[in-house]
Amino acid sequence: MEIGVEEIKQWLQQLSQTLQNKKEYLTDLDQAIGDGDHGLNMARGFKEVSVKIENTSYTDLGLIFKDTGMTLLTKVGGASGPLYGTAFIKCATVLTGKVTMNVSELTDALEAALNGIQARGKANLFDKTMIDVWEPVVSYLKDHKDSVDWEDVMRLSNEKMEATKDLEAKKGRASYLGKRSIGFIDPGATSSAYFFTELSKVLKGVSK
Amino acid sequence: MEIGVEEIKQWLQQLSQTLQNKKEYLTDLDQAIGDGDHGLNMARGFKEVSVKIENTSYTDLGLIFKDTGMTLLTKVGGASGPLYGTAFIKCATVLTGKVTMNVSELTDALEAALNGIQARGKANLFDKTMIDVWEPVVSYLKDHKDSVDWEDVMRLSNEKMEATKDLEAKKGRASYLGKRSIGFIDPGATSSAYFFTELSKVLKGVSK
Amino acid sequence: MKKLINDPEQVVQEMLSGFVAAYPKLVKQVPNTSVVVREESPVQGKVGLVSGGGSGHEPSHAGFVGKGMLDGAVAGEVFTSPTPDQVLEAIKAVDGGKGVLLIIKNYTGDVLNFEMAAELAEMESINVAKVIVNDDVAVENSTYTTGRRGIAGTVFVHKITGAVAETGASLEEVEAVANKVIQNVRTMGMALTPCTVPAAGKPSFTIGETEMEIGMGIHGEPGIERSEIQSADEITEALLTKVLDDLNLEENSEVAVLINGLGATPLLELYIVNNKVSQILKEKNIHVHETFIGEYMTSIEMAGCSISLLKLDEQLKELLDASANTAAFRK
Amino acid sequence: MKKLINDPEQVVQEMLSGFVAAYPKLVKQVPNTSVVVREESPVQGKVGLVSGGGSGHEPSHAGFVGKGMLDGAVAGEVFTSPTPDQVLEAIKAVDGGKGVLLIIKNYTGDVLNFEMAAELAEMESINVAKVIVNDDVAVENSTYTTGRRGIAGTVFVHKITGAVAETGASLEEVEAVANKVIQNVRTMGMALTPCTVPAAGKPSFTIGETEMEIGMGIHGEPGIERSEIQSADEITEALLTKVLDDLNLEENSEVAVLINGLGATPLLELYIVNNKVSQILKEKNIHVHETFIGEYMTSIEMAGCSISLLKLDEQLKELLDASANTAAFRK
Ligand SMILES: Nc1ncnc2c1ncn2[C@@H]1O[C@H](COP(=O)(O)OP(=O)(O)O)[C@@H](O)[C@H]1O
Ligand SMILES: Nc1ncnc2c1ncn2[C@@H]1O[C@H](COP(=O)(O)OP(=O)(O)O)[C@@H](O)[C@H]1O
Ligand SMILES: [Mg+2]
Ligand SMILES: [Mg+2]
Ligand SMILES: [Mg+2]
Ligand SMILES: [Mg+2]
Repeated sequence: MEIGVEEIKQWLQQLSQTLQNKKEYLTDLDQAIGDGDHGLNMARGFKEVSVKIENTSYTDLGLIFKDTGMTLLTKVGGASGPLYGTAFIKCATVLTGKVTMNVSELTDALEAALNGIQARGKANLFDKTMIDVWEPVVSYLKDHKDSVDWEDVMRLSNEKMEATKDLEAKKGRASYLGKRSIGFIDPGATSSAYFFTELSKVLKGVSK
Repeated sequence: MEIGVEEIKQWLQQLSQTLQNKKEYLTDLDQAIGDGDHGLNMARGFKEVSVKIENTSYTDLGLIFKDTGMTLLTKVGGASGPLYGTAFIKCATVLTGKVTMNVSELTDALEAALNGIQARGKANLFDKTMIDVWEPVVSYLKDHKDSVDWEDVMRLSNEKMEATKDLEAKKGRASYLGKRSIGFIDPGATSSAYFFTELSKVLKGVSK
Repeated sequence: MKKLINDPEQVVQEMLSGFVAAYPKLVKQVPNTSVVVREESPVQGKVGLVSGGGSGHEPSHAGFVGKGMLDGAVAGEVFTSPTPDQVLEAIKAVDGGKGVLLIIKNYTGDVLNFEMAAELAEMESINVAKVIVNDDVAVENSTYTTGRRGIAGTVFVHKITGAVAETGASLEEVEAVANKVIQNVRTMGMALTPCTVPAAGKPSFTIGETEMEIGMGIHGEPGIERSEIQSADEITEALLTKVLDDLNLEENSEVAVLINGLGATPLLELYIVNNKVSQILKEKNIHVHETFIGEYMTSIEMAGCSISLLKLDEQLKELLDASANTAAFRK
Repeated sequence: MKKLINDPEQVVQEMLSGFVAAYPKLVKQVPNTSVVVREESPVQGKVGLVSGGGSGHEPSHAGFVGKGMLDGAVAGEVFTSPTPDQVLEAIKAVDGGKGVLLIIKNYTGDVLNFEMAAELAEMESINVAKVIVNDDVAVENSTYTTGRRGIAGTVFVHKITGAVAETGASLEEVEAVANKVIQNVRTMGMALTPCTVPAAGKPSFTIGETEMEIGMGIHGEPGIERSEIQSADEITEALLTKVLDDLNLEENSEVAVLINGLGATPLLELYIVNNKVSQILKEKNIHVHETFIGEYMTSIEMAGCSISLLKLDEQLKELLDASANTAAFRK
């Protein structure tokens, strides 16, 4: 399976579309345990990404990831801006110079992204952040490099997103609520689930 | 008919009671076209009056009116404080030295009060103020010195109070509303109607 | 009614105590009164300035007591003019031998109570003069009615009159400057929400989610007109136009601008209002000498604002620029 | 949602334009950014101070830009930390050769974005130091969590750090003073009502007519606890006790007090709060050097307040008393 710029563009456009559609829902989630801007932040950032990549033709995978990362970094703000921005930029450093990649290379990129998020945000598993989706998904990809079932990835990211509901937040704004954060799904975990779900939707259609 | 300190005390106590009971209603009237304090102002002032006269024994009618006027002047504030305060003080100047009075003397006192209110507030008839009750009631008393029907006084003060509803305010806070002041009863006219109604209730019981 | 208060009957006294406790270097309370005066009162050889009115307009009026502005402020119950005896206490506490000027906002209650106090003071041989502020262009002016209200523009009267009094000017001179400011200041306000007098316990009026009141005073009374809410730019243009029409400014005039919040309006919104104000004035070639934005004359917790313009000449400019040191106004 | 705004997406830019238009003698905007800096920036030979964060906290942070306080303020979207490129613009605009100190409130977003900006600035050979304010005692402090938030006490950091920077102190010295303030300031807040992010269009939470949130931040997030509303005295005592417990003040300590409104709280209520604060401190023999009451760090149009205490020594007192000239803080 070879993944090229077209697939990445398609993924990012679908992800952007989903984030526009879910803007209010993500904001509702963030109002419950945060400051109510996650939907606005993600929608604003990915709208810019969408315009940027729409109007640029790429031959280098590294460049489309870098542009996306830089756009998020300069347009999103909040906690999610530097974290998603870093994620894409870290992917870019792994993918730079590549016209296409296979699942194994994609996994390396996503692992670098996860490490970047963790280095910046210092969150651990079960701190009720986007890490709670990223970590298990990247683990799965590492374990199944040759046999990834994208339906499984979707299911997994969704499950792990749902599972943040029972956690007490230790990082990010929700941590200020202490035990009151329990019972609500984490907004960043939710946008991360969209990230992997839209990626899976695109990649499962790619013929081997 | 001789009216003494006992009757005046009874009247002021009943008036005070009525104003405590109507505090919210007067405030509602004042919220519609003013600043919503008339009920609070009158209730506060007459509560003090009630305590003051309860604990003082008077032989001079002038003194009970003066104490009432000074108490209102220093405890009510707003437009109604100086106006009612002036009214009672003007009565006092007419009644000073008297142990009892007849209806004619009372009428003289109330006329002096009305003139005092007008000198201070410069309102004319139909400006939608307490004058709209005071003026016709004092006229009636002047016309019927020997034959006052206190039921008529009650009816009249009530009618004239009601009639302020159709007027556009020219004086006081309600004047700022212009035509929007039409359709609401004037709060000061209402407290003035209580003034005359409670007075009538007491005096109609006084044997000739 | 959601308020940070204790007993609704005690709000004024507790508020004054809390205020005086906060600014002991600036002010003191005349014992057993609702009067706040400058810490060093009476200032000898200076005309004393007294203002006041009902409470609920904080920081007015005690917030403007201090060097370069007021000598004394009298607080009535919420939205209720203070009584003559209280005003008299203020007059006596600030009289430094040069007489006292009363700065009164044009409300029947304020005028009557301050007038009676002035009469009482004259009986005690204190020289008293009065000026009546009526800057609100929402209300038609007429000799047959109460006339225009005094609202936020009053703050300019306090500032400039305070500055001239500080120079040692006579009572007549100080009164003349106060009247000059009054003649040159205009204000118009609006509101998005009502306010609640603590002792009344319920809002002054009800208003729909998409409605606003235009021509708002500062006592929770309804405005002169209710309409559908508009954009900040449209509202600003409407208010400012009314003010400009009445002030008759020539091109190249100089003005001071006051964008006043009514109590619950975020500064964020007031800055947005000023964005449009400054654009319009620039287009009209009216020069802004200084802009003041914030809460100066409030209506308890009302959401809304007023826009005031003061036309300046060299004298007024210099007096506006003079130093002042009060809790709510520092220069 | 009732607001004096135009397009919800434009509130930050319009607010900044309106702000800069109001105070042209104090500040200027770095073109095409959401950065406001001192009019005379960069000030040569002085450490530059940059703070900022999401918008919605007005007058923070642009309101504190000026002589004696901040050199630059960066505004993000409402409640959203500004992006690193914007912070970098501020750093570059205020660097006068002695380095730049970033005053960051402890939120993941603020910390990450300012940190990245610092990294970018270092790449451009600008010497950058950072301090992180975490005055909110509502939140338990722990190395395993994000830790305490930075809220209204930050204003003391701006004031005092600004004063020491004005003396020509080195970046290390300025940083040390900033950290000293941070170690000595504590805050606790509460709210009666939520607030509405303009672009979200609905309140941050719902709350009953008789309920309040205790342990409130400044971003419309729920507090740490919801309870039945109490009297101002009870609420004040609860907040102040938490602050005092954490600050460990001995008798005869000197403090500065900040009673901060969250946006829609009338000054009348804040004065009532201070009435109780001053009583409690007097009982405990804690001396109040100065009290500040008003809106310093708001949460759009939230009704509520916070109480901050800053423990003072001679150095901090002198720096607190030093002159400052900004839109929202003048000494
Ligand atoms: N330290 C962290 N590490 C990883 N993710 C984090 C961290 N802090 C916050 N997040 C994620 O960011 C999300 C919030 O993003 P957003 O609302 O856009 O920013 P902010 O919290 O600054 O308002 C949270 O739901 C959480 O998933
Ligand atoms: N100039 C005036 N002459 C006579 N009565 C007046 C005048 N102005 C106001 N009033 C009366 O005072 C009443 C309002 O009193 P109140 O609410 O206690 O004072 P305020 O208007 O100062 O809040 C009005 O309803 C009106 O009857
Ligand atoms: Mg958020
Ligand atoms: Mg009234
Ligand atoms: Mg009143
Ligand atoms: Mg945010």
